[in-house]
Amino acid sequence: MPEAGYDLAALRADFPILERRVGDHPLAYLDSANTSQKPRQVVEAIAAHYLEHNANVARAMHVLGAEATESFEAARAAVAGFIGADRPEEIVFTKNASEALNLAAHSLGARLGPGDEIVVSVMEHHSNIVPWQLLAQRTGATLRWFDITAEGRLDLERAAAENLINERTAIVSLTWVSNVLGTVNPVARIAAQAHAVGATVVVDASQGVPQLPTRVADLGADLIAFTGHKMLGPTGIGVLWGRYDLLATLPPFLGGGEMIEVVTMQGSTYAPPPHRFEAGTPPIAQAVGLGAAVGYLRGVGMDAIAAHEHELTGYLLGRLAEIEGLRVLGPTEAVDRGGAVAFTLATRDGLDIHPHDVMQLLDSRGVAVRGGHHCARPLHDRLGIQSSTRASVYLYTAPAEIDALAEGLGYVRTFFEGHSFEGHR
Amino acid sequence: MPEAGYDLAALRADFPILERRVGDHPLAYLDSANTSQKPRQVVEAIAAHYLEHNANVARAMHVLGAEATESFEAARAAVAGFIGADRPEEIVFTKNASEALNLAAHSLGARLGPGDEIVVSVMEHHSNIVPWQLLAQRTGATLRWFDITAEGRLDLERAAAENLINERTAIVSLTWVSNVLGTVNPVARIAAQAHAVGATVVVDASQGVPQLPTRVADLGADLIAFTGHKMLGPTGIGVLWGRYDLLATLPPFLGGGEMIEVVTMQGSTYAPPPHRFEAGTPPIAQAVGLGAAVGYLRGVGMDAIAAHEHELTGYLLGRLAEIEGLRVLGPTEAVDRGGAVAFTLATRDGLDIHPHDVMQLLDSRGVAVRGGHHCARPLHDRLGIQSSTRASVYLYTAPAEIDALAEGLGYVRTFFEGHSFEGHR
Amino acid sequence: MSVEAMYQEIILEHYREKHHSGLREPFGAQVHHVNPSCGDEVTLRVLLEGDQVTDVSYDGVGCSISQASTSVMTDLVIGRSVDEALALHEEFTALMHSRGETEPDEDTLEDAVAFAGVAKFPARVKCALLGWSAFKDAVAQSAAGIRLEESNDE
Amino acid sequence: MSVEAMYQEIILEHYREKHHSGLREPFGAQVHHVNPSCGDEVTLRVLLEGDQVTDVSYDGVGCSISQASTSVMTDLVIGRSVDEALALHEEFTALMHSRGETEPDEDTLEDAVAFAGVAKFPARVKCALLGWSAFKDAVAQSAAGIRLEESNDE
Ligand SMILES: Cc1ncc(COP(=O)(O)O)c(C=O)c1O
Ligand SMILES: Cc1ncc(COP(=O)(O)O)c(C=O)c1O
Repeated sequence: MPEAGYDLAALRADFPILERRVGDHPLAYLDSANTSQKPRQVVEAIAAHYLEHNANVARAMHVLGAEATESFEAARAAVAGFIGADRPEEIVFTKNASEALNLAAHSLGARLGPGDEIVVSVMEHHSNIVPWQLLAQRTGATLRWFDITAEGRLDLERAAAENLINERTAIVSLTWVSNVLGTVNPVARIAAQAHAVGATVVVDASQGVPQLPTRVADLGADLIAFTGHKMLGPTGIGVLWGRYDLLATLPPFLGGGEMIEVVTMQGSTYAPPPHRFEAGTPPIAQAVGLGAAVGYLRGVGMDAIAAHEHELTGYLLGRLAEIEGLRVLGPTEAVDRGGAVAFTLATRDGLDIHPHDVMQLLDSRGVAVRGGHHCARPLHDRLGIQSSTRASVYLYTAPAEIDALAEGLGYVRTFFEGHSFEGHR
Repeated sequence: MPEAGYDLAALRADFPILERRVGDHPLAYLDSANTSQKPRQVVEAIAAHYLEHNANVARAMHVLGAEATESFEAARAAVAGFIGADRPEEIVFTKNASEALNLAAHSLGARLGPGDEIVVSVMEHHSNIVPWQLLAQRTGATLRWFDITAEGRLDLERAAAENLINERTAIVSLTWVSNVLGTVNPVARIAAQAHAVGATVVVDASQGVPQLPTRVADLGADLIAFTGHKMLGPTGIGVLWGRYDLLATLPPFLGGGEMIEVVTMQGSTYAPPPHRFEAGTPPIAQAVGLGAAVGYLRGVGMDAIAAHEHELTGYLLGRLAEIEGLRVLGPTEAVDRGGAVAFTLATRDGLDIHPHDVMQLLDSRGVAVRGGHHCARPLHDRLGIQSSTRASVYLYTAPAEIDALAEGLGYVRTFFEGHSFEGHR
Repeated sequence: MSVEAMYQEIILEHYREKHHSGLREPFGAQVHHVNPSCGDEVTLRVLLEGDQVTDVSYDGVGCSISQASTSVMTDLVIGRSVDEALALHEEFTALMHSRGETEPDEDTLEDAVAFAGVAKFPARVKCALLGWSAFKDAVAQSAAGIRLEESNDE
Repeated sequence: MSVEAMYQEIILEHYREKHHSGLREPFGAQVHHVNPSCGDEVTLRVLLEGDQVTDVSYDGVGCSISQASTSVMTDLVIGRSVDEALALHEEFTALMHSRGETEPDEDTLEDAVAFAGVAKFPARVKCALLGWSAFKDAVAQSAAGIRLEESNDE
């Protein structure tokens, strides 16, 4: 069994929810790719903010306003530091990764027209597909995409053969780590290719930033989106990072309070980044919470977290390999692979057990996984299936939880084999 | 001195921040129109959610997911009930009122073209101006606006003379209660007029819903925007209410997870309201907090809150009237008037004391007010001033805090009169 | 209640042997319903003759609950009057939203009583209702189509 | 530190009697700077001759801190070399961001040392920097304009 590079039991004690029981079973939370649990430290930072320092930011300049503004901007700086951004002004707070990607699509899209091409991949989350589809509809640009190989990696050969990235390519938007296949994509390499033809590169880092030490410069992207709730932070906050000189040229997206410079009834001018992109009262307490989350992750150490995740993913893949009738969707070895593992399960006589049913029976034993298309229906279509079951691990996951999953899956098969199906064959 | 229809001291004890001191002075928080303080009950509901029930909603179907989904949807129902909506599906959760207004502008705007007119007023918050300016730029529609009277009310006569609302009017978007003047606008009357010419009516209820008992049917609007943080709720959540049959015809705004029906690489279809308008992971814990806030407000009673606010506003206006050199910007009597009172202050020899300076000196005595244009620069332009100082009251405001303001303002005048100015005249 | 109890034998049988499955002609209306959060989908056709539900056919993907519920539904509504069928829809929907606090009526709901346990699992209620909602929608569309034809005849 | 101490007599004097205020011709560049969160605005012109700051004129609305700071700035930079003026900008900016932990140098900053107390009030730092930032920006634009002219001459 893998051992964490930190005191896992002590760390788990920071997450009270992990002690919950489901009926007679201890909770085994294996749905962190969906949303992560929150340590007490984050929850307390939020509560302390509301109860002691709450005020609006920037526009409120009294003592409470100054305190709130300082905490809010300190959180921006903390997030900037966490991903190696050049300056805090490169961090735009949004409500989630989806808004960040919509912002990117809308603001970059102001330059697009018919003939331009936008490139995504078939393994993207809906949040990195639909905004580009809407943009293509609005502007007449064409949406194209990377296919995947049988192993569940980007099919770079086919892309080269199809001349996918070419002089018409205006935007390339790709996920760093797939939320279904777990694949870690070679985004820096593709970014270099895209830049060579003058395209702008967006990276959906929603599954990357929580798991892997992140230096934006190494990713090679121009814009990066991620989301607070998957990295120990609160819901209601996401991040768009952008190279400052690019952000400075982009038009605003949402209009309203605090994103402006001068408003007259005849027309308005807009503030410099990041405020240009933050209309209205921002997620103040959520930024404070995200700042605390980033502090917590740094305290444990992103290298140690990535190592733990890597170990556990290997262990998870190993335990799943023992289960008959189970097919893992992405790479089956923990190489260039994140901690989300999706799979299908069939009974001995070949009947597919639907992921909802798998999820439901596992849930009755305290094992929390996700069943469905995981907001990646095109990927499932491509794989010829309607949905899958997904288990995902994070810094607090214990090997025993993976054991509970493996045992649970055995039980699921027995349950469905024991019932009607066999008898009726 | 006015007395609340509830036990004010007991209620204030729910808001620990009100016990803070600034130097030697007790805090007098008179900036609730900017953001409200939060009762312990709201903060605890959020903490309990994170520590005991946290999971993603809808897509997570295990026990925690079911609990989180249930709390989230219960919050939606609570908000619907609070404003008298026909059904919970009429409540769209956004990140703040600004996003709600942008959503309205974007989705309604899909139908607009040159020749169409959008009507706002000169007293709007930037968040109810800029989205419509951006829309007008995108579509070629024309932006027109209501002027105000000397008393600070909508100039309905001039609007009639100018035929402001006419057959070309496609959208009318007005604030219910002004965040600067305090004016309560006759939105139902204007809505009827707008509907008579086939226009859609949007109401910015950001300052209304927190203060006044709200029945959406009585407002007569088609869409209503408001924001959680001004009504005891958390930051990071706003609301767009819409008539269901209207929402059902509107195109989506942000694209992404959970707002979809079927996604293929070739194109997507969208979920029915409200989910169509909620892309990505929603503000789950913030909805739970807003639900708790709504519960708290209902517990106190919106009638009692409105009555307290009315009393206090009268008291505030009275105390301000005693101060020489002080000019109140909106109606000077508490008739059709909310609890935000903006004013300018001059020294005996007629020098305007800048609102920043007023704010700063008041702050040094624990009195928290806002100085600036309050995100309503066009209104200040119209009034021929650059900025103003604003005091605003809410359910927890005590008369003593207004006294502290009045005394503080006297001190501000003395301070600026005592210095250089007089000597140099 | 335990999850094993939710998975009644009847449900699993219908999952295995879906009754009336496969799209058939003729039909009066066809609808496509989706449970977006999990991806379950059903394409469903109805044929009304007079006030009778003459046929219901469908093609779906989804979990045992959604598939079995659709199968059971077709058994119940085919051959009934539209009013009776819609009354059954209403009764079943109410049962699903009862959180398990209503005693289902076996006389009217027949095999569909097996889904009573699903009401205790709010996340699965949508699964059980997928086919039923599609049916109601298809009936409405078909009836509207008939009315449209009638008014066109006038 | 008390707010009264922040409002040094010198600041209030400059607020009352703004030096070099009013827009003047000729000028090399004009900029408009805004503090969006409070609405303070300044339109500012610079005239550079060779490497000298020959004139700075401005028209602004804002609080005592922003107005006085702009006034003091003009006193300091007019007649200096561009390099000296920009060095002063840097020194003043550093002082404002020091949170009051730097001892200001009265020999170089002269009247501007009166703003040392503002550094303790983070919300007001922007006010004190408004005119200075506008100056720096105008100098950059003016210098760029000169370079442009020069290169056009070639
Ligand atoms: C009248 C009015 N409209 C809109 C808003 C914007 O609300 P938010 O900042 O939460 O988006 C505010 C508050 O700032 C307001 O007072
Ligand atoms: C790869 C990926 N992109 C985008 C998102 C969207 O994040 P959010 O729901 O916070 O907007 C998710 C998570 O759901 C994700 O896994």
